[in-house]
Amino acid sequence: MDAIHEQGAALGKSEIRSCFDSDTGTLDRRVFADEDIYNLELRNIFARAWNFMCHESQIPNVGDYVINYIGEDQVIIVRDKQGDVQVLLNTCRHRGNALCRAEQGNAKSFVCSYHGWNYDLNGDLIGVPGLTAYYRKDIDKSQWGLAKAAQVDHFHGLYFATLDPDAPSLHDYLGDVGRVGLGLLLAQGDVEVVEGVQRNIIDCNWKVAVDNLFDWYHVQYSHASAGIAGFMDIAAILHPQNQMVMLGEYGHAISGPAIPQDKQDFLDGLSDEERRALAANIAKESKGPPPPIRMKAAKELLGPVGVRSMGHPNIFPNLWVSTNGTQLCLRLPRGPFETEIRWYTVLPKAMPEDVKRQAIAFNTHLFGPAGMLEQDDGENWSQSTRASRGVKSRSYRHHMAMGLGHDEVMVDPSGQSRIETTISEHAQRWLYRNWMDWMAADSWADLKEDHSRVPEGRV
Amino acid sequence: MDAIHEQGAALGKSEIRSCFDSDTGTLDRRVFADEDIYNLELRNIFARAWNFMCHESQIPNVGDYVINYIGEDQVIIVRDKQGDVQVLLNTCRHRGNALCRAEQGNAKSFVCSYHGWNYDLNGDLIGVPGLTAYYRKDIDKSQWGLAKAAQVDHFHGLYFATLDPDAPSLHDYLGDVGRVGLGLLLAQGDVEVVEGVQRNIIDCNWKVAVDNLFDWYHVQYSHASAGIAGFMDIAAILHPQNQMVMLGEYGHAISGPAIPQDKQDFLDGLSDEERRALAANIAKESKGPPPPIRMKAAKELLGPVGVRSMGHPNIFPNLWVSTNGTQLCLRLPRGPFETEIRWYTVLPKAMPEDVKRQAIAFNTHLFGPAGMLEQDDGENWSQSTRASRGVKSRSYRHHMAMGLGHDEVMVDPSGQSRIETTISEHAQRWLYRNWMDWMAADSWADLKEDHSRVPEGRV
Amino acid sequence: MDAIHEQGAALGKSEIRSCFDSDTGTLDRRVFADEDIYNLELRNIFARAWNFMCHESQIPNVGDYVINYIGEDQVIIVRDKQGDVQVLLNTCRHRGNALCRAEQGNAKSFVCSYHGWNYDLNGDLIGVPGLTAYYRKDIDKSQWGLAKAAQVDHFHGLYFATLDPDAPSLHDYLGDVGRVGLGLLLAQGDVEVVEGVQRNIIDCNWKVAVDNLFDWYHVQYSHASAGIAGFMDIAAILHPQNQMVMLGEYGHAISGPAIPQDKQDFLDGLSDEERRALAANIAKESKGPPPPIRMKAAKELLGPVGVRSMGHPNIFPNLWVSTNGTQLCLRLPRGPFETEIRWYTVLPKAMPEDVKRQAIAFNTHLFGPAGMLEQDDGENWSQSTRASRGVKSRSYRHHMAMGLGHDEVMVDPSGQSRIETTISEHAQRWLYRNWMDWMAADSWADLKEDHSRVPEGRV
Amino acid sequence: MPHSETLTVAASYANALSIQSRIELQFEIEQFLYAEAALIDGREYRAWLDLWTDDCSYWMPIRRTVTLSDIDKEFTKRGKMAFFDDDKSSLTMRVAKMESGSSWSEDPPSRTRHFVNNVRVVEVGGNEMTVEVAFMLYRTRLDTEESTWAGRRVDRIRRVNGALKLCGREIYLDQTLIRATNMSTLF
Amino acid sequence: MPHSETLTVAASYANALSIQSRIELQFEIEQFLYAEAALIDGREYRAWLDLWTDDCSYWMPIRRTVTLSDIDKEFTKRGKMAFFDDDKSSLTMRVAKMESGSSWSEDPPSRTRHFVNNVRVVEVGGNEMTVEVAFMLYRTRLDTEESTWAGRRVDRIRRVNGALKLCGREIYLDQTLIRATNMSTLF
Amino acid sequence: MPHSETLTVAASYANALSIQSRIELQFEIEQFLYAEAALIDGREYRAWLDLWTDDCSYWMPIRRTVTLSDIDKEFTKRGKMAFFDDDKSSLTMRVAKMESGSSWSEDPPSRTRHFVNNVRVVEVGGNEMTVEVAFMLYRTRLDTEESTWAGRRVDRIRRVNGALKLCGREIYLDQTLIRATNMSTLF
Ligand code: FES
Ligand code: FES
Ligand code: FES
Ligand SMILES: [Fe+3]
Ligand SMILES: [Fe+3]
Ligand SMILES: [Fe+3]
Repeated sequence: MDAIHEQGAALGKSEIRSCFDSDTGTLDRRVFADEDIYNLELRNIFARAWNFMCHESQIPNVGDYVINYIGEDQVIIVRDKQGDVQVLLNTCRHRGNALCRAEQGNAKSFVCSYHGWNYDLNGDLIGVPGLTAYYRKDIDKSQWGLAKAAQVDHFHGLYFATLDPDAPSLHDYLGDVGRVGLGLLLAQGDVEVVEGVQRNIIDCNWKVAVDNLFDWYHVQYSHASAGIAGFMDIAAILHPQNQMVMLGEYGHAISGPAIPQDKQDFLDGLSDEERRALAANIAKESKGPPPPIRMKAAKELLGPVGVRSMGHPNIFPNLWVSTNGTQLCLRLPRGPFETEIRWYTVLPKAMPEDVKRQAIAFNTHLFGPAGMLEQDDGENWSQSTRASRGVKSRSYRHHMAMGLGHDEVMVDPSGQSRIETTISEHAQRWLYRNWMDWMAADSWADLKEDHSRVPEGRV
Repeated sequence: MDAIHEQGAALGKSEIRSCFDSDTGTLDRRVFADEDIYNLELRNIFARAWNFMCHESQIPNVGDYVINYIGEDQVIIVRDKQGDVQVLLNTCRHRGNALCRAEQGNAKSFVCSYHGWNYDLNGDLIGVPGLTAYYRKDIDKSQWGLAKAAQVDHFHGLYFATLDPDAPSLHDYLGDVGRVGLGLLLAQGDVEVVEGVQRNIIDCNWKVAVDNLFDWYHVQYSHASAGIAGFMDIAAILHPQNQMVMLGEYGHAISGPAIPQDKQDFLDGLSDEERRALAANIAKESKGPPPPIRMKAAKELLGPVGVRSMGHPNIFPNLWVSTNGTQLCLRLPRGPFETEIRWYTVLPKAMPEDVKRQAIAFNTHLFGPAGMLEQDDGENWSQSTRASRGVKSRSYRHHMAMGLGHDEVMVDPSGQSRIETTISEHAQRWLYRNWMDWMAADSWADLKEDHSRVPEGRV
Repeated sequence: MDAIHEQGAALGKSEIRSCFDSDTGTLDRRVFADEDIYNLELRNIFARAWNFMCHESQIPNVGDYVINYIGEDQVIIVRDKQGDVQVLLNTCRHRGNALCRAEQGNAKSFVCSYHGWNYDLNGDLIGVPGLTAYYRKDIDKSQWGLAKAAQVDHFHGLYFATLDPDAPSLHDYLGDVGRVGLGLLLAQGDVEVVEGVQRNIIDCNWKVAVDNLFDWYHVQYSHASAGIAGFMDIAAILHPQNQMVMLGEYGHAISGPAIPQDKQDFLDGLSDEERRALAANIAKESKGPPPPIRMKAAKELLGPVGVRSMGHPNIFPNLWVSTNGTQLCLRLPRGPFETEIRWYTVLPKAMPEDVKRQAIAFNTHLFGPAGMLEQDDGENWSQSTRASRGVKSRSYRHHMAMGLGHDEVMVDPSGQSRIETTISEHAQRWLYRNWMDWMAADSWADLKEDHSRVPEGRV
Repeated sequence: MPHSETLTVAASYANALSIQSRIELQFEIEQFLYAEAALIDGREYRAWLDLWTDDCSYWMPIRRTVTLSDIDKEFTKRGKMAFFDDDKSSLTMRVAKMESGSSWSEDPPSRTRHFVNNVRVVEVGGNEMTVEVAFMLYRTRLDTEESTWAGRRVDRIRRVNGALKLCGREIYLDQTLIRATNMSTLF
Repeated sequence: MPHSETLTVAASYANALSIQSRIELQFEIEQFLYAEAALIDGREYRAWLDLWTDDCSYWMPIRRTVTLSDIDKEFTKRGKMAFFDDDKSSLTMRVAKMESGSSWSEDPPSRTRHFVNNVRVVEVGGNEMTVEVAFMLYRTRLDTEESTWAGRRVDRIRRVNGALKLCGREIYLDQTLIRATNMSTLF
Repeated sequence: MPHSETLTVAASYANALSIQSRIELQFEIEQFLYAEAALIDGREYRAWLDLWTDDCSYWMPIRRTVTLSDIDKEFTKRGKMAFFDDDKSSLTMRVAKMESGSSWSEDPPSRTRHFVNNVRVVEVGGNEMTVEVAFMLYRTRLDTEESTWAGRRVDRIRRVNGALKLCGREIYLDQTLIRATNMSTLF
């Protein structure tokens, strides 16, 4: 393994602050290939942030559980007997064994396969073999329940958890931009996750995958073959004249196409029936599923600016709302050089069966390791990561200056602010600026105090 | 790889002393998942301790050799021309190449496959191609023999070696408890190793495997299926009412079932013939091989307390005397996250052929990777090790307090002390207490001075 | 992974200077098994030295390229539109993606598969999609061309590159011994590389492979089987009575058989035709290709001493001129414990087709992973490397004292100096002495100032 | 088809045909599947495509690590998410993609090797039959990328004017978490 | 059976039977062994057990890394330590274990794939025959656990009232040090 | 032979022979190649050598990672550098080397397993035929060394007084960079 800075040198804040230069929009490659930086990310970012766990529809019944991760800590997300969702570290308090080895399932309680300690669905230790005979009753079960996430909350059924008791509430953590980002998924009404999460490992640093989600620039070249093959009209999805960027506190952002104001005004004039009719018509011509024309209610949820967004939100640090709000993509760190990708398809419950089937088929072919688009991403990411390691190669900073200094932040009367521009890298810059804030902070108190404010004016 | 404490931070003694808390019986998980701790273990434990090499029956003839390890140092154990057993580092003094690549065999001398340096079976350098022509006779062969273990000794044919010249004699190192532990293997008279050592790699820290050997608690749950399948009566082997723990200096311990004093008194009254008859009868009913009813001589060897032990001894650091004294299990460290397991079957030479065959079949099916019991251990151990790595998971200490403070050390007139109790974790606590002593010591002198004394009174 | 010295301890110069002891000819094994030493090698040796890139015949046409490495930095060696050879880091300046994934080929320009940045064959950034629309023309293309090697030069078509602008010229870097070394390849006139580079990974430290190239001592024993099988007369190729060693500044060396002075005088008397005739005759008897009897011109190139050399040159750090000057072997570091081996066959253009075919067949069977000789080297090297890791094993220094203090450096009127001796280890000692110079130097200025001078008198 | 029926079915159909016919059928099918594999490994994607009927289905569900109590959930069902859920037109798109000249994931192209093992004709009905195969797909890319995919394949083969065609393929991969950068190859 | 005799034996038995009969036998045996593999991979352990005769033996000796001079010691002999040394009753126990509902090593169950290759009938005598196979067993567990076991298998197959049964299996694994947490699977 | 012709050729030769003869030929060749593999894996190198004609050729070119535009350069050509470019005499030398008693790379000997898969007779002419195989060679050494080599093999088989002999083998390995310390084994 390649060590970028001298082995064992402590990682100073100034060193961290030097990684990204907001003035020139350049990034030090070491952030992708350094063991120490990676270990610090696990502590300062993943162990502090609100991490996406699952959607309620994945665990409808008591005892239903799925396995997910907070950084590299494995957690069980389970619906307990009160019907509440619990987030429990998947490690027995006795000797650390994993309670669940399946990635999903239903359990009456969690019995450890090593010595049979038995935990209730809410994590309480309810059974200890030999409690009397061997332990002579001398163990305080209340002290040895499963470790829980410090806070668990959900946004319209999308569950998140944080390991840090000092983290702000989920609502405050998301802020307007985070809520709009998730809102794009909810704008069509109640949703449910379709059976089947596509999972694969890409040998790239997790941030390479994350900054790519804002990267509308790569689409035309990386994914040209999908266009040529007739899978989709690549050029048509870019809308370079109508791109909008929204930046949120703590690193959330949305970047991508937006509905032009005039078109939005027209839509605002339509009733929900008229909108559905319109969508149906468009669907007839277009390949792929019907366009996500939003219903009236969406404006409430997304606000006057957010409602226009057709872009890609990232809920910091690693949750991408994708595919016109019908997919979620999670990027889980697996060491500095590997990332686990998870694709969830999330559709409105109200969506007609035939449209659903069409959407599922489309999503199946779009992303995931065999996706017509994504199969071309992986090697670019792994090669970018790989080239962050060579003694000389790593000395060249990434260029991330597209549009830097050319745009203006506009604030809507509603208070929602955005940048209306063409394809740009404002969101990527925002990502790494905030990454430095998180990495340099000693605690949530520190981070709340000292993090980048949403820019105003020229950017 | 996960670094638990800050990269490159020196590993202080206070840090080590904090790993296990004897008062609460809790263990810091970092001991299972830290590169620095592991490297220190190789230096402070394995390079100092007396390590099991082989039994004399494995190398009966001049030139017979087997390969084994001291930590990660590979050694050749060979019977030299004087009939003495030599323990030689398996690395050529010229350029370091391995002399032996086979895991066992017979050699007239050790000729290196790189340049042909030739070493006598006792390690002396006896042949150097081109000594005159190329070296102009200018090499002092006496200085370039194979490196040898600092001390080699055996206990009734069980060979051990240490790399540390300052280590105490094997006899003193073992102490009474170590000698009793090995004695359980010898109590039926002269033994020999059966052809075939089962070897496999389990992705767990070596200590997880070692503390498990004292772990009579896991048997009932982990190995329930072996009972249901009818392989053995799991409940019947536990004898929770008659468990005995013996603790020895430097970390040796024996824990498990014991023959009740009254039953022992009865046995003491029997002649050897009567004992054999008794064993034969029991064998008829029971599954598995005949019970190891000991002969009169055993009491000499084991003492009045040891003779009652039917438990599991560990010769610190990593040799388990198992299966009623018919198997040895060695746990060799292979990095913090992997352990090589070796199973030796050791039977009394005098054992009748048919009984031998029965015992061999039983041992084949019991442990080893395909064993009816052991196949269920591996994944518990690897998951316990794995969960020692997550940023949050590793912050929860293992619970190892079973029976803590509830038992009494009893000292026999003979001087042998033991704890008579039910299933407990006294031995595991002793293991980690001593582990800290070894890790914190700067040398054998230091360790002799400053190590835990065998407890007296309440434990 | 094993850390030899304490994790993260800075690697002091005195520590480096202690690795090889010139007085006793012994080497500290840590040089083969230490992450920090390895990382320092990448910086202080490979990033500073002139590294072999390719021969001009591998890229005859504009756009022809091959991939090679400088340490672990991947580079593209390409012939640009001016016909010049460029050495470019194979990493896009935008986001670091690799421009070339093929190991050889022909390109009109280098278009990145991620976002389509387009670089001219000389590395200039000539195309940026969306330069106007997305970048608003705000990017200085002249600043974002591909990174280039600091210096590129060739010696008779053999191309080398260095990443260090302060490195001396290739001519001065090679010095007389380096030029003679390469000259052995060129002594038969213009050469070309035969299609097909044999590449494989050996799990050994790169230096173990490099010091082996001087190692005429191992041939007789390691490769005995090739002799027995009748592939070649092993004894006959050693010429122990006529070995010659030439040592050059910065670590270059040539070691191996030499043409006796009287035989050389006789050859000097022959015309080129007579020499060819002589070679043809010898070829008739011998197995293998005709002996490389040199033409008159060779003496110009090699000088009166060099012309007599039939030995193995190493161009520091890792280029071996082998097989009587018909093969080049490159040893590329892949971490402390792995090395990529590359075999190039290089033949005189003028060589008759049938002789060429014979030489190619011979080279195919000689080295490479399936070679009659080389297949026996790999495991010796990997075992030597492996034994540099054990806590105890690594404490024994390699013996490298063959001939130490028994020979004399002779200086020819021409100024060429050499040691005439039998099989010896002068060259290996020179290698590690210079390795220390390189590792301890802070810069080229420092190294020029403070490096071992070619010895005189007794050695 | 649930394994439990494997033997019975095989047996029942065995009775239906003479051993002679079964051997000939076995030979014909094995050679057909071997040739098909050779076309992919030889990168003859267009020729490979011609082996498929227009109404074909090519499906690889997602496998999950589940306990025995949830074993029925091991694979996703039809109509749910999958890794491949192709018909002739989407297969054609995949081939067109590889021929497009800008299919970066396959340029340089992968080196694939399809091992078609344990071929069992488990059902013969009219002009269609069901064939089960234990497959291994070994892929290398660039210098060091290496992937191995193994699993069970259920092929539907139809006789169309004498020639054999593929009309269905179900690929039950052994892996749950795909240990590869992509699956840009054909199974 | 020592390899050296492989060809001769094969040849000699070849002479004994017409090529027609040999082809039919080959087909029958291959299909039998493929179906057997499918039962394990399909986790039909009870059905798999029924393929074995009551007097069967199932044996995997321990292989050691030895020099050519000690090559006769490469495998442990019968009656010495082994990895498997089973008869019908112990095989039954293994199956009972997996059905017990508390066989943690197999819950979640492994995904196994048995590749039965290079099938050679090397001996036919009366109603029994000896079959040699080059096998590969590929196993995945959980997200990332992956094991590959390869080696030579010598099966004894007996015809019992028309049906084929397994009466013996010798498994000569290629590995000496088993690179896996356990071998909780059937070979 | 370029893959593109694979099917056609196979077809055309199919027409030339009755299915009966093709099945017999297939059986004979498979058994021959399986036995050959068993000889190597059984370390019967001398007996293996006898399977080769005196005019045989045994060739493994070097594979390179190239773009589709340079795909014709993927393998080195005859007469250029290769990994193996043997005739009977050099094969004999390789065997002699392994028998020499000082062939350290094979003492302790490797454990090899040759998987001969997807056997296809692609050409029959006179007393010679061309057979294509998808092979996997799995090797372990010592405790932990493990190598897997896969690829396409094109064998030339000749009938010499009734018996089959190998007169040619082309080994098209999938790897470009060989990920092993050596290739001291036979393919
Ligand atoms: S580790 Fe869970 S009960 Fe012991
Ligand atoms: S390394 Fe052993 S003789 Fe040289
Ligand atoms: S990384 Fe090369 S163009 Fe973006
Ligand atoms: Fe993309
Ligand atoms: Fe156990
Ligand atoms: Fe050599």
